[in-house]
Amino acid sequence: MKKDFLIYGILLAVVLILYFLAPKPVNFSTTVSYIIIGLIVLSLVFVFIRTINGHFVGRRIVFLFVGIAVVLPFFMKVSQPIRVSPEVQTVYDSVARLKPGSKVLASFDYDPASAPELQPMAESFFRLCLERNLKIIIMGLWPQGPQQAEMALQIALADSLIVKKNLQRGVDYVNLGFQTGNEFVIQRMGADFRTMFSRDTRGIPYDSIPLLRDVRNFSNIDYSFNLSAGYPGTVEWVQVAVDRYGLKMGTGNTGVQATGMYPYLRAGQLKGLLGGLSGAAEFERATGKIGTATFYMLPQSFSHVVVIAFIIIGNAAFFLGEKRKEEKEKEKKQ
Amino acid sequence: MKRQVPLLITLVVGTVLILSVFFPPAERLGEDFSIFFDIIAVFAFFLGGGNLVRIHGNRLYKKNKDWAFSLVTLLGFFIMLIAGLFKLGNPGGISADVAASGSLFQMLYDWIFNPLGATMYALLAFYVASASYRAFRAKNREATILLIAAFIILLGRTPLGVYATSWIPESFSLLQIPNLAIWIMTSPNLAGQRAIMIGIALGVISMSLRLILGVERTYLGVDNE
Amino acid sequence: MTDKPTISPCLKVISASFIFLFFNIFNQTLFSQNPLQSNQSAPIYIPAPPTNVRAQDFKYDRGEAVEVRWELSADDTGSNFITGYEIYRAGEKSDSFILVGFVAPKNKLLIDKNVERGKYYRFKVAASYDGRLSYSEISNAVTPEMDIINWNLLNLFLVGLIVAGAVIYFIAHAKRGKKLFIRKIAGLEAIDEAIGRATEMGRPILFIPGISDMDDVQTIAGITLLGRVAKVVADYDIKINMPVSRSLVMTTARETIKEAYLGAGRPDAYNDDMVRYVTDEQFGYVAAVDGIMVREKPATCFYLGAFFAESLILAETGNSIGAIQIAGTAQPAQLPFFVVACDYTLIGEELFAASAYLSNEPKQLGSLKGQDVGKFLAMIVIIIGVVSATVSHAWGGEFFIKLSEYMQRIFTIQN
Amino acid sequence: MQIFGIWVAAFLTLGIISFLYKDNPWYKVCESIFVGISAGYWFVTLFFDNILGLFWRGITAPDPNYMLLVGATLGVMMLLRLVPSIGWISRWPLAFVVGATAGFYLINYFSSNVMLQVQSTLMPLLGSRFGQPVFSASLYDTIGNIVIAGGTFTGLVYFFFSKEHKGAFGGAARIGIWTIMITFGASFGYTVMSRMSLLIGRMEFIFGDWLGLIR
Repeated sequence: MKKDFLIYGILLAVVLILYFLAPKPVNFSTTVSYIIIGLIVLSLVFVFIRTINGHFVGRRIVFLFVGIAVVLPFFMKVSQPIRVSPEVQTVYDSVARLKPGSKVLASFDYDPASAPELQPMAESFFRLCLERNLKIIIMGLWPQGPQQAEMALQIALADSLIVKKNLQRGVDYVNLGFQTGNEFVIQRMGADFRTMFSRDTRGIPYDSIPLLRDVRNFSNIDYSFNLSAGYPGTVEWVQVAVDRYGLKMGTGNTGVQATGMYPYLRAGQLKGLLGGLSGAAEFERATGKIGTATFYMLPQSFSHVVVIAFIIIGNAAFFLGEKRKEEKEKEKKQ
Repeated sequence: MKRQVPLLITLVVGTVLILSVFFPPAERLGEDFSIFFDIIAVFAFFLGGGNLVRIHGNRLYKKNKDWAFSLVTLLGFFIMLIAGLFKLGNPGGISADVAASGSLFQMLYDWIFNPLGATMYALLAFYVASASYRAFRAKNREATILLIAAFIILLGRTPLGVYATSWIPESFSLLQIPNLAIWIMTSPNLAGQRAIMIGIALGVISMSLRLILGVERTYLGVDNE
Repeated sequence: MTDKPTISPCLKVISASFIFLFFNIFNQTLFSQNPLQSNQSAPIYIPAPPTNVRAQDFKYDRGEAVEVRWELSADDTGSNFITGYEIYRAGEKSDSFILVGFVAPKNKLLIDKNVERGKYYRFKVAASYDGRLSYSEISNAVTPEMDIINWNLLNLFLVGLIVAGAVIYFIAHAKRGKKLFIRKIAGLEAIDEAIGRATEMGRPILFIPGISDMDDVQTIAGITLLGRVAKVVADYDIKINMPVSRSLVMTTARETIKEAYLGAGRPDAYNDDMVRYVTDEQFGYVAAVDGIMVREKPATCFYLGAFFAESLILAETGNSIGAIQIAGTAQPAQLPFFVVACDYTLIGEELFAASAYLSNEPKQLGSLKGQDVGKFLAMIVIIIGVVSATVSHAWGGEFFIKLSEYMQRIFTIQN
Repeated sequence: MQIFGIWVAAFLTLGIISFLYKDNPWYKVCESIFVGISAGYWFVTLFFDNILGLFWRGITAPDPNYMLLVGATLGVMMLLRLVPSIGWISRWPLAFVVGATAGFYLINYFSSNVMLQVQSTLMPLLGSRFGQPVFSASLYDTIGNIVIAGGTFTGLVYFFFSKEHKGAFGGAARIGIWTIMITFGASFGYTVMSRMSLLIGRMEFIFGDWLGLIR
């Protein structure tokens, strides 16, 4: 019991030092970052070698490596080589092709639980559209969707490049809010947005919003982007808006949902797909603006490497352990 | 009396609920059942809560090994109980929603309940890594297949996987890890899930019938004669 | 838009298209506005209305839905000329029509679900073209009724009857003393072996019945297996430790263990504290169970019931104390973690079959045979269905097309 | 006040993580707090949702639902366990719950797991994923469909109880367990990565919100 309290005392001291004295925020320079990466890789190789000649590593070492792989990257400055996959590039190209003043419909069908993966996508998408002077129309089939959109919009508007344009609500962007009815709402929007969204979130009637004067239904929308975490979501938008009304639409999905969307992508029904955190990071790389997704990608990639490394080490230990046992049995027999 | 009546109840209630699906007038019986269950569960909670207090109270009273921690548990339990039932610190007073922000109940939830739950959940990251290291041994053919499938899917979802096989020409694009991962998810994975789900349903049918017909009675604490 | 006097539809179409043509020519030659502006003064053209609107009570429900059908408007030629159909409903007294539904072009049916049983309703459908509507005639009156038997589910009833009948038949068959062959199942044999290990080492057994309540059939399967384990525990006087996360599960588990001790003739050895309530919270329960594992170091851990994300936390902690671990659940998402981290895992169906298998009673084994009939039926259907679908798809053939459609229909649930 | 809350949350977070090293008093305190607070939380929630919300409002509603009284009597019977002499009466509500669960699950599992899954397996083997004519169906879809139909079939063979896994039947069962193992491997590999982001979130709380070391 005494030993435990000694350790707690030391830990408390370390915490107080970090809390009060450490320079905030801590940032390793690129060289220091690469030295640390080198050390981690070296120690993994060292563990591999020790396992080969029979000293198996305990569970706590694995835990230690996972902890390091998640925490240290927070402080590193490493440009992570993210390769933009074709489905992510399609979303960027579809937006880049639009002439200034084109109308973009952004539909928000998720809640705070899926924000870690989808919020970075919303922020970079709004930043890209506003930089290219596109007109954004926001709506959502989930109650908290439009609120998440408003948060992402404020972050994009606060961006240095965009603040100078001092864009106006109702002229450059509008938030029509949430509407119940799932796919029935999309069907009605096929005929007339007005029947589903008589006012925007600030209560201004549809007809007195300058941005929406010549917007009646999907035929007046140049590109649409749907952020989805379940039902109602991308599947309903593809079946109604894309298949029946020919809306050109890209989508951002949570990692779990993304694999289910590839059939639609392969069949050409989707103009681009961002899947999970990696999709968000690739999109940030495509738009050239580093955001939270890229910040999270580094610890995630590090922890992937650690898990893969320990699977290899684990199997090396097993095979060599088997061989070692056979050798020992042979020696005993002689 | 002690044995016949419960078995009769199980038989009647089970049969009624099976048939209720086929007769629209009785369609909603399933929902009524779940309301009944919630009420029974709440009454049973008094037994559970009572047991919690008794066990930790005993440890505290007898001062055996970990009595201090039992004291902490009891304190936590009663503080949360009082904070919730009497809505202490709740801006809306006694009639307000129990979890209104600013109330002690919500504060305890945000500062204690939530971080503890989130951290226990986060332990999975450590355990998944140690399970991958320890258990992922290609001991036999089945374990090898499991390992290979997991490895492909694991790589398929990381940038690493994309690089490793990007050199494969377009015509054999299926062999590129990300595409291979998607194919595994949409074909063999689907087949295995289906076989397991069909098996589960048949297992449930046979177990439910055994319960309803009274062939299986262990749950009643009555020996199968 | 009040209802115009009825002119026969074809006459209306001819006159409408003539006016359209004339107006268009007049428009292009005389006025050279830019395209945007000319759009506003486009010729006012009223699309042909949908015809033969009829409403009927939706079959086999609680009388809360009505089917509205109609024939497509003559102008619904698919050239996106018509943007859709709007369906209106009038109640009993008021004849003011309210909008209840909207369908895209080429659709001829709508099911209106918010109607009340026994009320009297009339419908009309309007073809909409760029915001202008052309109304159909008013439909017949309809009163939704509650049906007694839902014939749509006949196929579900028949297939279910076959499988359930097989289970009941084999149970009765076994009662008459017929010997039934059931193959050895590794995971189930291991249960006895694991308990044996606990008896040698004299260390307690830990039993976790999952984190669901008694309203989950997996928890009931877990409690039934507890009965088997408790018998051996009572006979060999091994300490059993059972923290639970649901009060109802606590009371049921106590009944089961007390009965096992009575059966073993040692009622005094039973103590209610073997089964303890911890907390209803998933991760609070897991934190407490982890603590118990590390402090009391049980020789064998049973995880039998419904598990969710916490399955791997329990299995890894159990492994760290070197216990034999036997898991069983019907949650497909958690099976991989148990298979990877535990010594033996009962996969889905095996959890439900375990208690029958271990009881060795003919009646119980009979129900396993019934399950096999269900699997055999599923296998046959898959063969016939896939073959007929492939043949009909690749080379046609009237018989195969009808057969594969029939197979599909048997297994489709209309709700 | 907010600072105090963050320090409490940080203390509890690190306490739980300390369990990875070994069981220690810090973890025991956090565990005890969690058990106590969560048991209290659930009782309060159940009290307001079920006793007040469901039961009391149901009874005192304009058209009172007297069936709720039946539920309450079953609940009281459950409590009678505390009285040893008539404790056996608690078997009645228990029998009701088990009977209802068995009946309710039997049909639900049957229609969603068996009927739906079997029906969606009845696909043509020569794949036509989006209605393309048969012979232009890519090899990709054809192999996929063969694997799905074959895998489901052999998976069922593996679960067969009444025939020994020998000969051709044993071969099919082996393919079946291999398919099931691919399924387990796939869903394990799939969820491994999502678990990591849970930890990243907690570590960001410790090093960012609490210690303020991250920008």
